Amino acid sequence: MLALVFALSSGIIGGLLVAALPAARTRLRNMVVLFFTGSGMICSWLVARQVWAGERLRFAGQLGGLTFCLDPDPLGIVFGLIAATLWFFTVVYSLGYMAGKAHQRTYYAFLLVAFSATLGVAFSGNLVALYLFYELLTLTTYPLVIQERSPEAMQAGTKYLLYNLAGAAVLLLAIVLTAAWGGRLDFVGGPILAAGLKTGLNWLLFLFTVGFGVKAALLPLHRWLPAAMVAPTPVSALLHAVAVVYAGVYGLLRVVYSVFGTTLLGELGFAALIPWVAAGTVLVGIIVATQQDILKRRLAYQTISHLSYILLGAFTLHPWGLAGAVLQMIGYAVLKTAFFFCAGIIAEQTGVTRVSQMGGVGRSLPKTMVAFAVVTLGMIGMLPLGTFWGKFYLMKGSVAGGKWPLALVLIGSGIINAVCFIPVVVRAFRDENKRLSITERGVRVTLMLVPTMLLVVVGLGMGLFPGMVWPAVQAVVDWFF
Amino acid sequence: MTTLIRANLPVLVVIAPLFVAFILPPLARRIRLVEALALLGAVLGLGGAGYLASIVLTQQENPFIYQLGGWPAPWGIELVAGSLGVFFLLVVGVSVPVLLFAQGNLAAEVGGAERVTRFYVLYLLLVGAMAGMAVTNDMFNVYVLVEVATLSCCGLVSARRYPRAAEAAFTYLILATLGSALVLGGIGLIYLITGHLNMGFAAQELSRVWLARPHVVLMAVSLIVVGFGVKAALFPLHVWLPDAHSTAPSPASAILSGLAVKGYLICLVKFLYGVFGPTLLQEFAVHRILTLLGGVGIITGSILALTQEELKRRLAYSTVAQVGYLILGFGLLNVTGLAGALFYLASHAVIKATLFLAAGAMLAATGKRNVRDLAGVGRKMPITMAAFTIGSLGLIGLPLFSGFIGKWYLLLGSWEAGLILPAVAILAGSVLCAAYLLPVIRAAYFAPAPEEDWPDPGRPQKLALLLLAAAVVILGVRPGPFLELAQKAAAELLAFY
Amino acid sequence: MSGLLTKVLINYPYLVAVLLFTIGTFTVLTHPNLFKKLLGINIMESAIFLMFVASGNIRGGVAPIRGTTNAEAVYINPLPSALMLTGIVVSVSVTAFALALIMRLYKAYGTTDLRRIAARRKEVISDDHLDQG
Amino acid sequence: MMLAILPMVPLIGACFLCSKRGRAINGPLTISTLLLILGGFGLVRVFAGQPITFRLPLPGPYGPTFYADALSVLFVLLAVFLWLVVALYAPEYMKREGGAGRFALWTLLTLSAVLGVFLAGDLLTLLLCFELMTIASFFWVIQRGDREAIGAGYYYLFFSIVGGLFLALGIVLLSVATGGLPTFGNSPVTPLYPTMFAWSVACLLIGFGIKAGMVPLHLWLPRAHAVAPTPASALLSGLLIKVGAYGLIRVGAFAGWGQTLGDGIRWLGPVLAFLGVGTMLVGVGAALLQSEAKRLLAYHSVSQMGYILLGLGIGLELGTAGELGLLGAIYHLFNHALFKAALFLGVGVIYLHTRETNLYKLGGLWRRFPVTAFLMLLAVLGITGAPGLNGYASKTLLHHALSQAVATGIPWARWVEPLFFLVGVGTAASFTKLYYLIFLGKPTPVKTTTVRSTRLHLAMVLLSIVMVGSGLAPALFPKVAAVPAAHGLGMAQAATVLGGLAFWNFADVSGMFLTLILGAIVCGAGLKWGVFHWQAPRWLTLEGLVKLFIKGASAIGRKGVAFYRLVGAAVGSWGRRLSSCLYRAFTRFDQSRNATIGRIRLVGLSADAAILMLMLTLVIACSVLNSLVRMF
Repeated sequence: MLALVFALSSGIIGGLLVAALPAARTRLRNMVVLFFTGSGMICSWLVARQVWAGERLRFAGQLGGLTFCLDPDPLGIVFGLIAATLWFFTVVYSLGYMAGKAHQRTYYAFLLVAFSATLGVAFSGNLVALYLFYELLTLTTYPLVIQERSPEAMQAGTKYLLYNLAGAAVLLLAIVLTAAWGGRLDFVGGPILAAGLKTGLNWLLFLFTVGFGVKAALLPLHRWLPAAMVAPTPVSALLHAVAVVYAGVYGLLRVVYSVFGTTLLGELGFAALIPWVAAGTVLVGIIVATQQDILKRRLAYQTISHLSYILLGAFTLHPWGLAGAVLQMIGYAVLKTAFFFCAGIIAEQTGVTRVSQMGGVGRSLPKTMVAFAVVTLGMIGMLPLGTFWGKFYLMKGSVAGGKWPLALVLIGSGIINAVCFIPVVVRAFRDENKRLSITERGVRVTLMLVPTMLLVVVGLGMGLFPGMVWPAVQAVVDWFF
Repeated sequence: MTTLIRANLPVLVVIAPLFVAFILPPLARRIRLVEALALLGAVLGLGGAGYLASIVLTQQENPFIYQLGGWPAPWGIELVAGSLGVFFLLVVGVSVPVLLFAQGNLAAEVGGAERVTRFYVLYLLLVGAMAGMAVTNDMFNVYVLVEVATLSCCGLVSARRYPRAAEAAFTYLILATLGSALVLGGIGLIYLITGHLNMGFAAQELSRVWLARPHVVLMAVSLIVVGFGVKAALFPLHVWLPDAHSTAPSPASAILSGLAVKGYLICLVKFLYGVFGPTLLQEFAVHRILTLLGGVGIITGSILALTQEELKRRLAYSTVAQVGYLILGFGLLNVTGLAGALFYLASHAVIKATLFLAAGAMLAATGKRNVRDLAGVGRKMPITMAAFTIGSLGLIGLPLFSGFIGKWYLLLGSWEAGLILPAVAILAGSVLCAAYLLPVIRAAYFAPAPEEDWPDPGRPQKLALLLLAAAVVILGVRPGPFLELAQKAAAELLAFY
Repeated sequence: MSGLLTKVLINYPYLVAVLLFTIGTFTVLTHPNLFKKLLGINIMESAIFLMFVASGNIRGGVAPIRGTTNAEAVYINPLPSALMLTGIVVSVSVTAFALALIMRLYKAYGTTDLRRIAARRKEVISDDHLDQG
Repeated sequence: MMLAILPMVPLIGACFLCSKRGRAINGPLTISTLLLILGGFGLVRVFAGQPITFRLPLPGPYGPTFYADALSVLFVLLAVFLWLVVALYAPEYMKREGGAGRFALWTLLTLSAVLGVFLAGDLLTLLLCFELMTIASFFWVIQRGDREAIGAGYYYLFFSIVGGLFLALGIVLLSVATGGLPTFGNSPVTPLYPTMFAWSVACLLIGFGIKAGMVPLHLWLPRAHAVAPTPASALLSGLLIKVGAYGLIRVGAFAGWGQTLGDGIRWLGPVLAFLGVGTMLVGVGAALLQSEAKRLLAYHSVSQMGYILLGLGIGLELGTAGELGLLGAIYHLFNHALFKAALFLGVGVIYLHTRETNLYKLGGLWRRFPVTAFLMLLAVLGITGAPGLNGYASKTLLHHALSQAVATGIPWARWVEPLFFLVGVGTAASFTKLYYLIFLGKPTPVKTTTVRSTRLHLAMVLLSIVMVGSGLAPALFPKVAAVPAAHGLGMAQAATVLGGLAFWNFADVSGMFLTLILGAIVCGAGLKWGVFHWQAPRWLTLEGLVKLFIKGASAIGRKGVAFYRLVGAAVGSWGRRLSSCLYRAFTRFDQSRNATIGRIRLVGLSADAAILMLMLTLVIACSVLNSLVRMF
């Protein structure tokens, strides 16, 4: 219990502490940031261990007549651990990336507070808490999006806020309806709406899909995501490829398994439609990505595509689909973060932000580009990388769930991924003569490179040894089926 | 002594501010004393309200009926402190922090020390009238109190020596008097067919006679809705509000937007539910009109707020939008919706007071009216801006802040009423609210600050801001008696439905 | 037909009240002059007072003063009249306050015509930025 | 344990190579020798019919399984042998080409992956190693680093990735269809859902077919094999495409060798056979038209894979009597690896001396390179199926299988037989052309450089020894290796069937000679009339069609993206326009305070009041209407 409380509060405490420190005390601030993210991560792992051991850590309170409770279950644990662990990596990377940049104090303060918000989303035990942290996450990440303070960044930030707040508004309506129909909002004790079929449930599902779909960048609601790429790379890496967007995805997983339940969803017409929307998003996202020249935008559209993998898996309503979704969550998070990290290193070291300028990067930054290449393979879904297992189980789930064309969509997406990123890698290694000047070396570069490499190694390890994460996946599947 | 106070509590609550208001003018020279006395008057009122609330909440006496002069009901005038009354009496407590805030640089705001006393007198009159509206059970008393409130509001609006303020006050006065005339007409019609001015008796009589003279009743309903609508800035009748609320001195804006408008709304609720009754409303489809007007008001008010450059005007339009929520809730005709609207009323009173006071503090420190010019103010005036931020988040309806709970029950209510469009309007209003308030916060925190030095306001003002901000959070996390009272009041108002 | 006419004729005070109310409203709406607007308001209020007072009247009734009439006499209802006294007081105070405001506006703009005020609003505001007037 | 260690050995070697200390010694040579010894001693016992399995005891959904039966070990030994040969050959060659260190590294990594593929005990492990092999060998293809190499590399990589993805899909379907992923060695499987099983087999067929160069999925092959450095080409053509065939044999095992195929997948045999015939024809036809030696060889790889596919197809179709097909296929796999490697190496020698691979620019070189010419002659004879060399043996076996199919009364087999003969003629013709143009014919003025070719020749001699040995004793290899492999796959009768077969009968030998002679005639005629210079129009070639398709697809994709952008921009601009409209409307509403109704001018406040009155009227009208409606 203490671990849970501390895991949640470490971000906020750290954030306030950072905000209180004078802006000039960089070293002290870095220590504080590292300490609090680290301790948050450790506490999350402790929480995870307790939950896997079968303990229930319920922490309920009142929020104006509504129960507000934290009650991590295996699914939340998976999301929480992804966030907490990657947060630590990102913070280390940030220490390198942000060194010498403006507005560092704001950056770290909000990064830490957003950490708490994300863990809150992960560990929330009912819809009210989920909604609270979901909103909080939007607001605390806004300053990170506009970190550059350029007009472009400001515009992107506004877009980000409006999309997400509008989504949250729709979500609120959905939650209210759930409360009215289901009579309770807690996740424990089976699906909330399991009682029976009602006429408005399709609409309710629609509202939930729109509400969470904004953050999960489901197709017509995705436009904030590429725009938000003006943020510093660590933010793009963690928040817009993993934490924030995963909050949406996680929400939808909750909707499927904790609000509606698979039996009920199986009878809803709209639920049968969503996998196809997700499939469309998978394809359109990656096809649009192939046409982007700015590397980060390309990654962003690819994010859109890959997030829908998870949704697709969730809506197969099959245990294997769920396992695939969870595996994809884990594997993709690790690799995508590394992917962005690579892009960040390239941009910082050589100033190259466009695919068309990539020639010669491979010669100048061999380690980074090797990491990039490995991650590319993972994005395609090739075997020695962790993402393969996600894809594998997703396909398995969709075939077993009777929706075999979805498996073909996943295959097609893999092929287009290859078309999208392999030329980048090849181009980077090709121009032998061109050698870009590297701006600097030293500690800063090491700080950026080490987390990247570690993540790639983790991705490889997951591919070769999926048993590494399997207990977590197993726990989720057992929890819901 | 204690028993005396307890026995006369409803009237004391009303009398205390009024009494202080009357003894202030001779003391005009001694500003300190005036300030202290004014605060005392408001605090006494609040204290009485708290005591009353505790009596009512613990069911020692609910409703607490007080017969003025000892005359029993149909002939005498009654004060009834039921759940609704006590609830609004507590909301009137917002006047205390606003008064505290006023103690800072009111003289500069209203243009001269000699006007300060006048301001306090008007202020306390307004507070007294509000308290009176909360507890009165007599229709003609309502009219008188409304007029008192209107006049003091106009006085407060015109407190600045500034021609636009006078213009706004005149506009307000004309329209408000028009409204009062309509209300009086409505009361007259009710009296005509029922022969009673006491709300309870009139209601009983009405339920018997309305079938015989439906058109008269209809006329009365229309007159009263429109009359109070004008005063409470119900959507298309809001035209006076932006000018009046944005040109008034900041504490006055806070109390006008936060409280005065709510007083009229409480009167409207009393008439609609206490006199006509839900059945009649449904018969005439008034509730649908209210919901419609509320919804349109939310959207239009919010968009209008979005188009404003001037911060106080933006807040004033936001009030129009928020009144829309309340009206919408009144029209839902179910306990949840009505309770939500009432709670939202309290929440908005606190939030809007916070916002206006913070805006006033910023205006006083920077002299800048427009949102765009307030760049960087967040770093220079941290406490003010923190209060503003909390208020904004509350108004947007984030959980942890009071607005969320109100919206939650309103949404539930609209679901119970089987209506989806009000829910959509409520949520669209939230998003639009974010769209017009967050740019202020963005400019304040994330835009480069100019060189000038803008200090935070003085200690009482800071205290007031912090109190109000704390109230926003406390109402959001532990709404306790407020929510309970709102729910009880709603249940009582809809008891026979 | 004649029944309706009779009904209308009997209730003439109400008719007059409605007429007065309309006149008042029309005046408020159409006259740009602030004084005339105020007068319109007053007329409106008078209409309401008339309605109230008329409602208390009973044909052939006498003033309800104890001791001057016999017990069986029909009293008129004194309550509306008493209430209207309060109403008139309120109305007077409103008028007074409005007049004060008109004075201030006249001082600032040099006119009581709303159209001209609207025209001059800009220059006057540019004179005094905030409330130093 | 042994099984898991074997693939690791090259990996360790690669690490050693990376750490700079290994530069002095020939890493691949050492490693492959080591492996040959290790594998030889460690794995030979499986030929006795005792497969070895090993499962890494990992928790979770996947623990790699390793499995070695006679088939795997056959391939493992073949692979290691070829690597040994190439390792002998490569240093000299790569010295000229540049990038020897890189090449050695990728060679080792590929070896590791290839061993993994052959020793894998389940499809997932196989897929893992398959992907690794793709990645490692990709670097062979782009070794040269120029435009053409990169282009070919793309082709190679994309096709392989697609293949890998289809394999994954096939595995998924298989695991769903059978309710758990079947391992090798306990085949055939009994599917729960026959249709899904059929689909899974189809996916696996596509996946392995891409690797095997099966028409129409062969497009990557000629390009990739032609641009890779010659030692790499030898391995690519000699061994890597065999991985596809190996996979197909394993898939066949799931369907069931030696028994009638179950419902739903009865099509597998004929389809494989048709694809095989198509592959043979397309490969040989395209090979005839090539002027570039390595491309010609590469197309022949396609064509020879066709033989193997045909053999597999017949084997499956004949079911219980399909031993000959399977044996022929395995035997041909083995032989093709040998002679194709030898051919590539020979062409490499010529290239090393002359820097030229265009046939028409070479000629009369036998005088200058007699040893090479002799060794090449052996290889050419081998591939054309001249009696006395290894090609003859396996082709005869396949031919017998075909005849058996005809005899059994399988309708399509009758049509296949003449085609089989035709392809034989084509093969003979194109190799006559190759040999004639390089070694015979008019000497052309080609500059030659002196290269120490002892090691190069040694490598070729090694291959030739095996080839000749196998050719002279044609029944030896099947008896020693292929029959146990077939046994392991479930063909219990293989030994008996093989025993009843005479390789040296008159009909076969004369048929082969006829083929060779006809081939030579065709070649002569072709050279005389310049038929070989014919360039097929783009739309006729598969490659052209595929390019057109890709162009079309990418054009559609671009159009789609343009449409997406258009929609996005339109929505954006409409949104902006709408919002600015709203903004203007609302600001006007905020300020407008004058209005006229008829002749009455409303100023300022009056306009507001008018709105108010209108409102009142509205409310009243509404209510009256409402109550009227209620009354009536």
